[in-house]
Amino acid sequence: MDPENYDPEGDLMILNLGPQHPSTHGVFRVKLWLDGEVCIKAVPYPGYLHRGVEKLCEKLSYVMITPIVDKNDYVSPFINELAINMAFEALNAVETPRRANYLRTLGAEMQRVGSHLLWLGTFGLDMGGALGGGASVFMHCFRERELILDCFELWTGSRFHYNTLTVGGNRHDVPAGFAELVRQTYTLIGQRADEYDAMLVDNAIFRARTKGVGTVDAKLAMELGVSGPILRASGIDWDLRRDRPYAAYNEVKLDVPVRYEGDCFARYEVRMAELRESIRIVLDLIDGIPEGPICALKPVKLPGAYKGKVGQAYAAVEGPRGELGTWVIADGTDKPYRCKIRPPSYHAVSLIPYLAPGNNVSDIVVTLGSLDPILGEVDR
Amino acid sequence: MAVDESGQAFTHPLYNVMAQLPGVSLGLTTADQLLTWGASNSLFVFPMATSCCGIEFMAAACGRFDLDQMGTIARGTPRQCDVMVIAGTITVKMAPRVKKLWDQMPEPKWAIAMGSCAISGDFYRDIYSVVPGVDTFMPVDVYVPGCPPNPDQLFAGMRRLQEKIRMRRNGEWTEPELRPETFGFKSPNLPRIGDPRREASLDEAQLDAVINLDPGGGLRRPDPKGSL
Amino acid sequence: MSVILENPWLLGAVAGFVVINAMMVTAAWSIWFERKFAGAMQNRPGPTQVGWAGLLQPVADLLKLIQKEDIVPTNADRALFNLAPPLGMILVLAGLAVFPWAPGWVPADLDIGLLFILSISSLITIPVWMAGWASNNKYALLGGMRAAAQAVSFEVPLLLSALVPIILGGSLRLGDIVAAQADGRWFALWPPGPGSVAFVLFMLASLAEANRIPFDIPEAESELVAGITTEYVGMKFGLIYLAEYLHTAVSSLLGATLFLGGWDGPGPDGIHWLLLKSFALFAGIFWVRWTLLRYRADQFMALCWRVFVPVSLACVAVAAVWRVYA
Amino acid sequence: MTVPDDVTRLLAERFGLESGDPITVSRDRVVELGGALKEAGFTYLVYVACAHYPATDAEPDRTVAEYRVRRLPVDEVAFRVWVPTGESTPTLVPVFAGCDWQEREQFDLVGTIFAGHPDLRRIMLPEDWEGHPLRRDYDIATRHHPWR
Repeated sequence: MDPENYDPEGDLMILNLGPQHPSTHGVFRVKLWLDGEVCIKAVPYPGYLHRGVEKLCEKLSYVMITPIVDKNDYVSPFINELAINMAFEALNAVETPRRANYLRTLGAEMQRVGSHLLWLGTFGLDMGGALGGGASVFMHCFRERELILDCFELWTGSRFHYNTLTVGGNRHDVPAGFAELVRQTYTLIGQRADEYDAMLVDNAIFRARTKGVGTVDAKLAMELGVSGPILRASGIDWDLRRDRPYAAYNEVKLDVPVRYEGDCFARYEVRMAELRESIRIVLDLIDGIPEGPICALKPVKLPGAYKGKVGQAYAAVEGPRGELGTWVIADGTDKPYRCKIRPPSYHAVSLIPYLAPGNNVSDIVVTLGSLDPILGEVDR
Repeated sequence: MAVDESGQAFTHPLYNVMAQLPGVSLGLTTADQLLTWGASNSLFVFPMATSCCGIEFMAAACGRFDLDQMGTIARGTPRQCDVMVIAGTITVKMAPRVKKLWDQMPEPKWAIAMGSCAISGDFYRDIYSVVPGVDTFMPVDVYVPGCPPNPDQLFAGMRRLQEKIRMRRNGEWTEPELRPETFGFKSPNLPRIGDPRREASLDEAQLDAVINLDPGGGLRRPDPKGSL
Repeated sequence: MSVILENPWLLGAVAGFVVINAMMVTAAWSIWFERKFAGAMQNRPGPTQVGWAGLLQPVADLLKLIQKEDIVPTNADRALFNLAPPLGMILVLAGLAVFPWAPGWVPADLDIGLLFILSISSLITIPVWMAGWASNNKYALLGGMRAAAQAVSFEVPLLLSALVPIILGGSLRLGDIVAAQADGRWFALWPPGPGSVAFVLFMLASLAEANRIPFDIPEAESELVAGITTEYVGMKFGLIYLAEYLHTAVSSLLGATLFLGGWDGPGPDGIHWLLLKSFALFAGIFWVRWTLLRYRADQFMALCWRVFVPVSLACVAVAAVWRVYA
Repeated sequence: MTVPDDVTRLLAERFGLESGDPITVSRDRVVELGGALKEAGFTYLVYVACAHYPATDAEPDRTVAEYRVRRLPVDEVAFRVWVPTGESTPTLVPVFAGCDWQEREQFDLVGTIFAGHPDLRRIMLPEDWEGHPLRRDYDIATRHHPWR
């Protein structure tokens, strides 16, 4: 339906959801044409956090880029670092040591748990409001997330924005006592995940708000390039970690959860199953990390000392939100010629014009929350 | 560089009469202190959370730290807030919105620039689309440096703000906030609010951009000749 | 003393003063209580810094709110915008006039006390809608419209479930209804069935009337920013907020009076029992609030018309049969 | 990432192109190639990315637009078109709906013009922005009155 030619039994109302709105997960603006409270048309306007990261990547040398991409998807910085460094390694055909691969896998899975916890909290906030049950879900999720941040702080020295990966391997080795801390933390989170399920899945209101809401068609999702939990909730059994293993994923047992409904509830189920799966992987990995060096290259003293080869490469990892890829063109200098980051959230957000029409404002908020967009990554 | 405010002193006739009555000044002082105590202990926050620092702000509001301890809760509407915490990078596209939300907040209001992006733009400061620090278009009371600052650093910033409110209300001179400059900060050299080098045309242009934010969105420039 | 007791005007004034002030103070500190309560549920301490255990937090909030600049949006309907918060407060407080606090302690002992309270509490929709309409804000307008739709729908189960104690007690006077429940024969417990179901329905419908989670869609923070209060500043916002708490308090008082026997209880009867019961209901409402998520507008409208109304009608029928034959 | 055999055959028989990573295709056949790949099962659009190459002695000022599509689970094909500055390349929105936002973004940042795109507006930068920031000749610290 075209808002211009819509039968005006009354006027349509234009509602600007955002850019500063409690539940747009950052600075995201959707312009809604409303008939009563039912949306007729939705036009998203991203770009309120466009920080020119890709331009900045062209101006910085390879080893200086890692802390920049930390800030893209600020909920899972480790996986950002992994994605961009894998692209540089593919470009230069650098083989990372086995221990580094294991540590990268471990860090990525630890980070995925934290990211999904934050998603669950904000999803609850979208449905329950800041002054209600949603806030309780949010606070409890953040309680566990703090424990994860503690683990990372012990490992890398920073709560987030670690700057711990580099071309060829890792910067920081895990400290003594790390394995015990991680084991305790993730065992605890595994128990708490059951409590969240008890609080949400057994709740009639949660089911009523999410079942049948925001159904994503798998064919459309693939054309739009939507990936990750959203695609898996629509019945496409595809996971980069299993289908194109990177780091140490070919040595890790991995079950990929799939749901077929494609609605918000299916996305919730997929994410919770992934959360449990990641916890299991972390607990499996933490004792079996092989000994050895953590970086294949000698650390460079000058940022410009590291020169890339000529060529282009694309490397992708499975982030918490889907396929996080980097396409890089190199011209032989110490800086990339062009560095395109393929953010999963940008593709997910492009679903909004298809999902919003016919729903009312409450459902649009829930749908947006279930897509889990991170605006730093959408706008870059 | 103390400002001479004697010409702007508050001289209400009724106040002058009342001030001479015995005991009134004592009562007024007490009432004033009470109001100051209230204002500094109930700071509702408008979270202008755009990026990473917004996550740390959320962490500060949550269990381990809990901003509610000092009576601070976050509200979604600028009308009911006293402090705007600018947590994250502000881009050229977002800046008019931030300014508008800041203008919508009722006085007395304060602003905290949380994180180096909000303070100076951090390493994005040279980027074409990033505003090099929010103090180029709005006043900032407290700077909380860090990338992102830990939640306890935000708490320290809130304490600093409380102290500042008390000192200002009591008429004590507070040092102007030192802007944490990053090393070798050269460009872009945009004059800050309160900088004498700042041109009036810049203010005018920023005001224009805020008022003409969304054409057709029901906003219009107030008619200078029209009545309220 | 006797002068006051003999003069109805003076008696009304004194009683009103006492009741209103007591309720306002209670409402203010119930906000502190709710913050501590929410903190306990969420693994955080809640207010701790302002006064002992944060007890002075409501005072600080109040002092801050009265200092704020008063903003009326440019294109707002000025008169309605300014009228809505005090009107809401007045209407909530007016309902308190007919409460039987203890045997003989009734500020205004109306024959139709229950009818008065219910009609007054349904009027509260009007200031809420006024606030939404006059703000000239789209979020507020949506909130106001939601509030109107919600209140009109939930009036029906509220009134029907309130019919049960009327039928069982045989009077519209609140004092008589309480007296009919003397000696532990509370309507929520006896006769088994209609009373207890009607009690649950009454409390749920009251939640909807007072815009509480899970029915708080007029002020849905995650969707409508702050709903009807989006444009309200300072003490006007404070009044709306306080009126909401007072409305919740009145609802729990009414629930305790109609279904839980009011001042009746083991040992000496008196106001302490009423306060204890209504406080328990009040805390229960908070518990619900900080546990549940929010329904969508059409979903709980369906809940109202498909579940609440038929069930409350059945309760009325069973109560009537009980009344005639038992 | 090697190109699968059926795509190599398809390219040789129908288009007379060499396979490679990426495949270079002329502007007038890019829509046809996209459609053929979609029929061959490449329904997943990974990304559309452009890069700017300033004028050299041999080549004029131009941009390259690279499309990457995927047949789940593993097969991947990337094909690219060269677009001289000032000219346009046909859009792939009719083939892949996801090209809508992707091409808009690349138009906004790099300045490649996609002819026939339904909604070719700026998406990241304000509507009144001048220039395309990811071009090599664009200064990173371009002033934008009044906010910087």
